[in-house]
Amino acid sequence: MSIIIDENTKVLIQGITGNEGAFHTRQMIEYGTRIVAGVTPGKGGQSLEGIPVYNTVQDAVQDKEIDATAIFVPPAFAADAIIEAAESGIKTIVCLTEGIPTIDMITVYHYIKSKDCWLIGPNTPGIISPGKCKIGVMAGYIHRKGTVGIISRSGTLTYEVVDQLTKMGMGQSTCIGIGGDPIVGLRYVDLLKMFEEDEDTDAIVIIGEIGGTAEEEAVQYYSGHMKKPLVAFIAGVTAPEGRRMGHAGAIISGGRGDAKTKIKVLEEAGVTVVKNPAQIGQAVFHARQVRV
Amino acid sequence: MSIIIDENTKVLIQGITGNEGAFHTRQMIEYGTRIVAGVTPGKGGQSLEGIPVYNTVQDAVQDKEIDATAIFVPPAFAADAIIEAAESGIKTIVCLTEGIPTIDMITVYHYIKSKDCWLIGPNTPGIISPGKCKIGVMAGYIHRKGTVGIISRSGTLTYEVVDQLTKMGMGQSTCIGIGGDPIVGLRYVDLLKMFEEDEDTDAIVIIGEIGGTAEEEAVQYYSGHMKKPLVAFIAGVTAPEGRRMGHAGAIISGGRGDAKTKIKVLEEAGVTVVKNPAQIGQAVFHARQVRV
Amino acid sequence: MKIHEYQAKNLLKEYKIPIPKGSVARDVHESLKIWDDMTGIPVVVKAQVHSGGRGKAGGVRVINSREELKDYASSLIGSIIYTEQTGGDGKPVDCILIEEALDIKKELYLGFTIDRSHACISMIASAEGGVEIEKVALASPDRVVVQNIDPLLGLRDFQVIRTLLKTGMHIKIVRKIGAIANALYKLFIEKDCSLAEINPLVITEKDEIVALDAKINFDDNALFRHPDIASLRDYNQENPLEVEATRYNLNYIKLKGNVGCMVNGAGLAMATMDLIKFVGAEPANFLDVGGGATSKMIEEGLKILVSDRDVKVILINIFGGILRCDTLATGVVEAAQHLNIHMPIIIRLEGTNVEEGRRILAGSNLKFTVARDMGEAAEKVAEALRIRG
Amino acid sequence: MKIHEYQAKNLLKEYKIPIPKGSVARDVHESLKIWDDMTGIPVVVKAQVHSGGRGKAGGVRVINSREELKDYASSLIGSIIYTEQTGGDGKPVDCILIEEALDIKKELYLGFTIDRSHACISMIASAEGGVEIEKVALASPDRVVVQNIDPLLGLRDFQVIRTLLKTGMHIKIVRKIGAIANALYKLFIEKDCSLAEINPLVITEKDEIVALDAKINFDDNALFRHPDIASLRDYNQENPLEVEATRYNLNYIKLKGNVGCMVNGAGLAMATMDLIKFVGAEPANFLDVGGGATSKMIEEGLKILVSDRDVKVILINIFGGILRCDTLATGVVEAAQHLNIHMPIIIRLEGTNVEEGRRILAGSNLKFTVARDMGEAAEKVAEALRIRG
Repeated sequence: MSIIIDENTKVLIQGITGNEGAFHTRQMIEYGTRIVAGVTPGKGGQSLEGIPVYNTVQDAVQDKEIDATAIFVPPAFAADAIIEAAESGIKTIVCLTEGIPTIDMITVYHYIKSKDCWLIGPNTPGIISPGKCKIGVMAGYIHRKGTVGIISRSGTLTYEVVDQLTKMGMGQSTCIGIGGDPIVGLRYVDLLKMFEEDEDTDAIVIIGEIGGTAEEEAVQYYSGHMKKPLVAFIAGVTAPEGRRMGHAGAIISGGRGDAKTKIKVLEEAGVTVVKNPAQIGQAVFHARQVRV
Repeated sequence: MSIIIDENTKVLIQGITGNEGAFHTRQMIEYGTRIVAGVTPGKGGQSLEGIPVYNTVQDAVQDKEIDATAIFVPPAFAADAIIEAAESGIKTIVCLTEGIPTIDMITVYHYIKSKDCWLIGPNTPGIISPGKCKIGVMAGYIHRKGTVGIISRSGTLTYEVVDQLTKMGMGQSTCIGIGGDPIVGLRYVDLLKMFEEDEDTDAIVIIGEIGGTAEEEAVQYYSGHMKKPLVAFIAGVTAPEGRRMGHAGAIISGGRGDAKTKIKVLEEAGVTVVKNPAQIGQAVFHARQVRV
Repeated sequence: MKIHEYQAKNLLKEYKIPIPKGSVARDVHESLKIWDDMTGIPVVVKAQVHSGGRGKAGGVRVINSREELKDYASSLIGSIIYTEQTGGDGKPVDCILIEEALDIKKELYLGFTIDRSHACISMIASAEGGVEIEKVALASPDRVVVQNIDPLLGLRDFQVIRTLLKTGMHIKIVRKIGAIANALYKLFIEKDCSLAEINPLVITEKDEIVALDAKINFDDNALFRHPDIASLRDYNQENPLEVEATRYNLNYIKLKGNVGCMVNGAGLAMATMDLIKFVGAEPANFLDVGGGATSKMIEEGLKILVSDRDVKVILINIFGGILRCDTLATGVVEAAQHLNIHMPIIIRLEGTNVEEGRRILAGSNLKFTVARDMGEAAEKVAEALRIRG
Repeated sequence: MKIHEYQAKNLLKEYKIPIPKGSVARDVHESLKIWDDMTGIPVVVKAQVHSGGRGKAGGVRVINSREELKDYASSLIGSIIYTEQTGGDGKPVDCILIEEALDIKKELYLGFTIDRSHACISMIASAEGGVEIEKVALASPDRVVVQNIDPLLGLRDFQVIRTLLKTGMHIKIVRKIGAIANALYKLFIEKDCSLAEINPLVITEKDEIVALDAKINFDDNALFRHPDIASLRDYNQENPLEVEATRYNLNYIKLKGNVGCMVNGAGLAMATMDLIKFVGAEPANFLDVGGGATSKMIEEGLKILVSDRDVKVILINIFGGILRCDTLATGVVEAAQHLNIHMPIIIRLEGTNVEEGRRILAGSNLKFTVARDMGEAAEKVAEALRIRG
């Protein structure tokens, strides 16, 4: 088991003929992801790596059964691409694009809420259920199939954590990047629920960072609803106020969203918070030992 | 029994201190409606006929239990008033105002759909459950308590029908004006369902008119879902194309919404359609006889 | 509310939608001045009237010389155009639009309207432009592509592209028209339109996209917030009695029959017209005096009915609610006295203060026929017509 | 992106929000010209810097005479202002805003911001203006009223009225401020702001409402569609190294420590900074070279780290995914050769082509310390600092 995606997930690529889209389509195919269709307006009828390209998502879903889509279109068009996917009835929408204007995402967020679908991202490395399916840009080979679930706002920091886990013999059930933007689709809370219910996940890692209150909201769910061990790391203890630390969402503003507050709230709820990012793997190992 | 409102319905008046609002508040009180509060921004703290006036709907609902609201505010502010009522959690919203811009109503319609409430109107004479509660501007005294349900897009034409029914000894369970605008809240279909389930309603009258396809949609529900007798009248057989016949919604445009088509569709579905407006009462009498 | 083609095109221009070069002339002199300023031959002259079907009625012509323009302009301006839509009344031509003629490769259709059933604005596109879109929709529904617009989202680019691709247009054309669609949607929203259509939207031989003809209607309920639009109203294109009625807040529409009718409430007014037809006569008008009519409004309403030369009999049908029957009766009696009406007036009163109303009518020494209900009223109308035959 | 007060006020003016009469001067001569054009005394002079707390730092003064203005302007323009927010670096004063002084009756707060948790824009109002709204919210939360805005509905009048009434303002003032709130919301949406606040919004003795100070920040992600806004950026208010970094698409933020670090990925970069702190040192910067960094970008990044005089040790932490370790290694070797770097460089490489990358580093004849993991890298940083002491 894994959450959201598995070996049966049939995937569409929006923006398949762009540089990014084409490169990662090949990477995903190599990893074993079942990519069944692509979309680029005006290029309908072409194909890439044997995958048919359609003009619109509607055309693609009329022709193929599609469970998920990966969006690789430029920021100015990405909000539209998400809406197009949702309107066409695709259940899992993964938006890799970085740099979508926040006001566009407000509309998208509220539209998605009214539809029977979920959005991962934007500004996410994607989602991977190791050995089954990868929808994203992460290096697949560092992952191992296993029982740790990872939820992260970051890209390479997640690879770091995955690497620590894998090297210590702990594989992952599903690793999901919720995205580094101020407004994203699925949040920690939604995914904690899924992992709690997932039979093959026995521990969960949250990789948070400064900005917003997503981690604080996660805690509200954790307390009282979850039995599986939860380990958290919050990046940005040394980040200054008022500066955007790479991710659009990683900013402490108006005295809110700093790492110390997040760590305090998490610890008060009984979550193991790791201070040294080099020791996240060890902390997970320990948390699982305690439980077993 | 009756639908939507009864003797226990506690009513708010939005725009209570305006001419229209104050006049009809008195009329409704006289009829026996339980009016518990009024709203006029800036006049909070005053009272009218002993009814407390609040600045905002939120203030009113914090202070009083409110089931329904009647909106008597000018067209430019009426869409806001509906949204304010819906946002404050009022279940039944009756908007009497005529002349709200259609584009405003598009937004209102979609907002209402996302909330746990329903809208009657706008541009409606309101709703009355005779002997129990009147939220609207209709002359109460022509109505009698009884078992015929009426759904209408018109005002005085409804009085005419009610009068015919009452004089023939047929009282009404609830009479509801859905409103004469192109975009209204509750439609025939919603109300047919309620009347079909209402124990005290044994026949239903639809008073339709030219414009739109509301009557056609009603038929789609009628066929196969309803057992109670349905009598319909469609006003506007003699109306020319392209002209707005008083009501903003009463217009045949692009060859659509003419009375003959509506009558044809209704008759094909087995609905009794009365051609002579002077004989609607008789037709209802006959329809109930057949059933009994 | 309707506006003229040239006014619609000015709005399109304001929203950066390409229109042909051209100007409006109100007399021959102005026409020739425009000719002198135009750079190309031929030009197209179009009568500005609130009606479709001008072409068939001789209101549109391609002009090749100054002399030809002079002749055509002098015959057209000041004339009355009779189209299928206007019928026998026609519409006066107060001005003409003179435009450059274009080399047209293809005619398309692009429009926005209100979808009442889905409570939204919808975009309509077709590669079959230049004819009525309703006719295209009837003949080949698959050639008309409709996109409903979610008010949260507005019109999205992917929807525009998808819609236009479905009409069979090429992607290059689609991207060009996309910008026009967005602009037209913006105009629709910002100006509270009820219809905004460009038909035909043409592709020229130079692959330029131009709005060759346009029709824009506005939501009457929203005019209060658009004084600029309200000022475009051309009363000359409307029936004079209808214009007169609006001065008194009366809702009046002129029809072709001979039974004038005055009713309170739009639904009851339509039903009364239908009833007149049911008993074999023809309504001369729709007249809704509304729920709050004053004596003055009643009098002005009656005056309008009497001004209509086709009217032989008058039927007044009032169901008093807020409008009390005694108010109505007083108004009618006073009006009849002032107006010296010689035709039969049948009055049906019901509702609030009906007894008092009937007493006023009876005591007036004027000859009214009072009916007890709608059925009786209709019969008496039919009878009065037979007598006047 | 931040802009100056005077730029923010120009935007307010564009949206018809009243601002004090005034102008910007870049030298004493311009200042005196503005004085000569002003009709009233006194005037207020405000240093234009991207920082709050100017008043305490001497950057705001009420001026009563031409002479006084001359003195103050000449001392202020060209100076550096050090506020609580700027710290030791300060901000250069390139221009000053000279405005009429107002008779202030009351200071209010009105602002719009993004509520990330509810994924919407929210309006914030308070009758306690003139101080930081966060401080008011902390001290007396009930004096700060927040209204979340549904993107389907936009900001509705009833919400504005309700929000302002809740702050305790009188209904007459509320209606006046309502128009300002609507305009500010429109500006927020149309210009893709991340923050738009008027603080204080003042009521004058004449009961006029005027935006006395304003702060508007913009969503960097949306600047591509607002060239007019992007052009307002004042690079002089930013750290020169940071400005240099943006030229190469490097995400660099200057901090106060002595360990320069270069990382791929924002999260890993922050974690690396945290790790440096964890072993007792201080990060000198945040530097994310991104997932697709080229050799050129790596070189420019290193150049910036070396230009920072505070930096004593450099830590490179790369987890190769798309950015392959051999590319990184090649870039670092080339850069180190060009730059002739004399300080210790600790490199931690992991991920795609890591072995090849380590081989390139080892074969370069340059002195890099290679660490196997983040833990070891941190230790080696601490060690290097101890040695350099």
